[in-house]
Amino acid sequence: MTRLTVRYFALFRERAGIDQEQLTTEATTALELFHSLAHRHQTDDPRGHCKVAINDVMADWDSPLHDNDIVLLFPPVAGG
Amino acid sequence: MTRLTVRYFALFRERAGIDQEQLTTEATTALELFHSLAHRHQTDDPRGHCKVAINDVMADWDSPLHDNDIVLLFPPVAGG
Amino acid sequence: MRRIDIFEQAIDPDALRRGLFNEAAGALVTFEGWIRNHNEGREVRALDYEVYTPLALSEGQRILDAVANDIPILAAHAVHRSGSLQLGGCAVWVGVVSAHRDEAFRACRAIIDQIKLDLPIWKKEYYVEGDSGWVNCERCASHGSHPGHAHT
Amino acid sequence: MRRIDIFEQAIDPDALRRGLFNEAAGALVTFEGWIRNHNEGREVRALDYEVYTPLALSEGQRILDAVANDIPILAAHAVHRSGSLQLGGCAVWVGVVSAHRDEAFRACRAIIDQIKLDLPIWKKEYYVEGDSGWVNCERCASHGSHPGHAHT
Repeated sequence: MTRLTVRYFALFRERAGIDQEQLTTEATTALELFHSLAHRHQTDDPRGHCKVAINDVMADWDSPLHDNDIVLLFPPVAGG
Repeated sequence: MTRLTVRYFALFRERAGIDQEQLTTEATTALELFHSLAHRHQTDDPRGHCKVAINDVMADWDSPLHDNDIVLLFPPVAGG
Repeated sequence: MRRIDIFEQAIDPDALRRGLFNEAAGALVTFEGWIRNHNEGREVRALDYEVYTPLALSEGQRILDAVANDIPILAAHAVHRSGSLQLGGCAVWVGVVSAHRDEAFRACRAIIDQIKLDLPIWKKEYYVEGDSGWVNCERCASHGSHPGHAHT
Repeated sequence: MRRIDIFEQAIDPDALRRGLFNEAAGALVTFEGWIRNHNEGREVRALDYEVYTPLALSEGQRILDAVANDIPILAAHAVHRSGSLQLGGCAVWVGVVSAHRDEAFRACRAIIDQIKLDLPIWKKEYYVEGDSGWVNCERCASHGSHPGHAHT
């Protein structure tokens, strides 16, 4: 079990109804974590259009998770 | 014989020492005229790097000449 | 100079271009993204930009450094707005100076393309009809519709 | 708007960009050509531009119309200086607005490329060493040296 902080942005934040939460998870990768939080962000496969960052560094969906990580879940970006 | 006005620009004007001249020429094309004025502009083959305009319209070097034409001789351009 | 900023207030393009002056520069190319009155067939009246600034700055700097390593330029500056913008407002400004124009054109284009793909920035459009929606990124649009996209 | 001007006085890029504002526009790309302190290995201190204005305007308009027929843009404006410029001065400005950025980038580049090739404009450089010379066009430079080119 890993203890994390998860932060939701933009559409994900609106759907989750919260900015962030602390949780304990059995997920071992960012992708597993994302799937376990489908009730929050209401999104299936994030790969290709959603991004994840861990501790303010862009990460891959197969990145491992560690205690005290801050995981940022980004819906499709639209700058410019 | 054709009676023309010839105008010299930039480097050609400096070399010719005059802005323009009226002359009567046996040349039948712009290219023939250019070659006949080599003592003014001091340039051999103008094709590819020099331009010619007749009566304020860009022309080809093989354009025919007519009485009262105003022929503009342009050394290599360098705008921008 | 290779610099990216996130501005909460209006972008001043003239001040930004003057900040890029360099005696060795022969070319300045700038890109400005403006809020236009339509997007994907909807009439737009305003926008909100949400920016996660710490990563927008670090990703932006990475983009500028990568482009400057690839293309010989003298300086580049990119600025993106956060917060509310009205029609006609300047959402993003990119300026590049170089000795010759080819490099400035290529680098400016590469920077704005990467900014749009990589920076953690989200755009919520407010439509004339009264509803609103989060805008998908360009890469995602090429995937067609997906579950993460809905007008709300 | 598709417009070309020859200015005898300083170009004001900020006024020009504001003149291109359009509610349907999402992208503005501008190019500025600045007098840089070196050219082909020589240190430059100033420049004179000689322009044959009647043909510069008609050829410029032909270029703008051709580009706008080829690339869907909303407006384009090009301005070239005549007369004396100092280091850092703005010699030429081109601005293009379009709904999306690709068109503005491509059209702006095409316009400045054609301006440099086709407009009857000549540039005399004054060097730090005290001499001066007429600058060849880019197309001609690719022919190597020719009898019409000499530093005077």
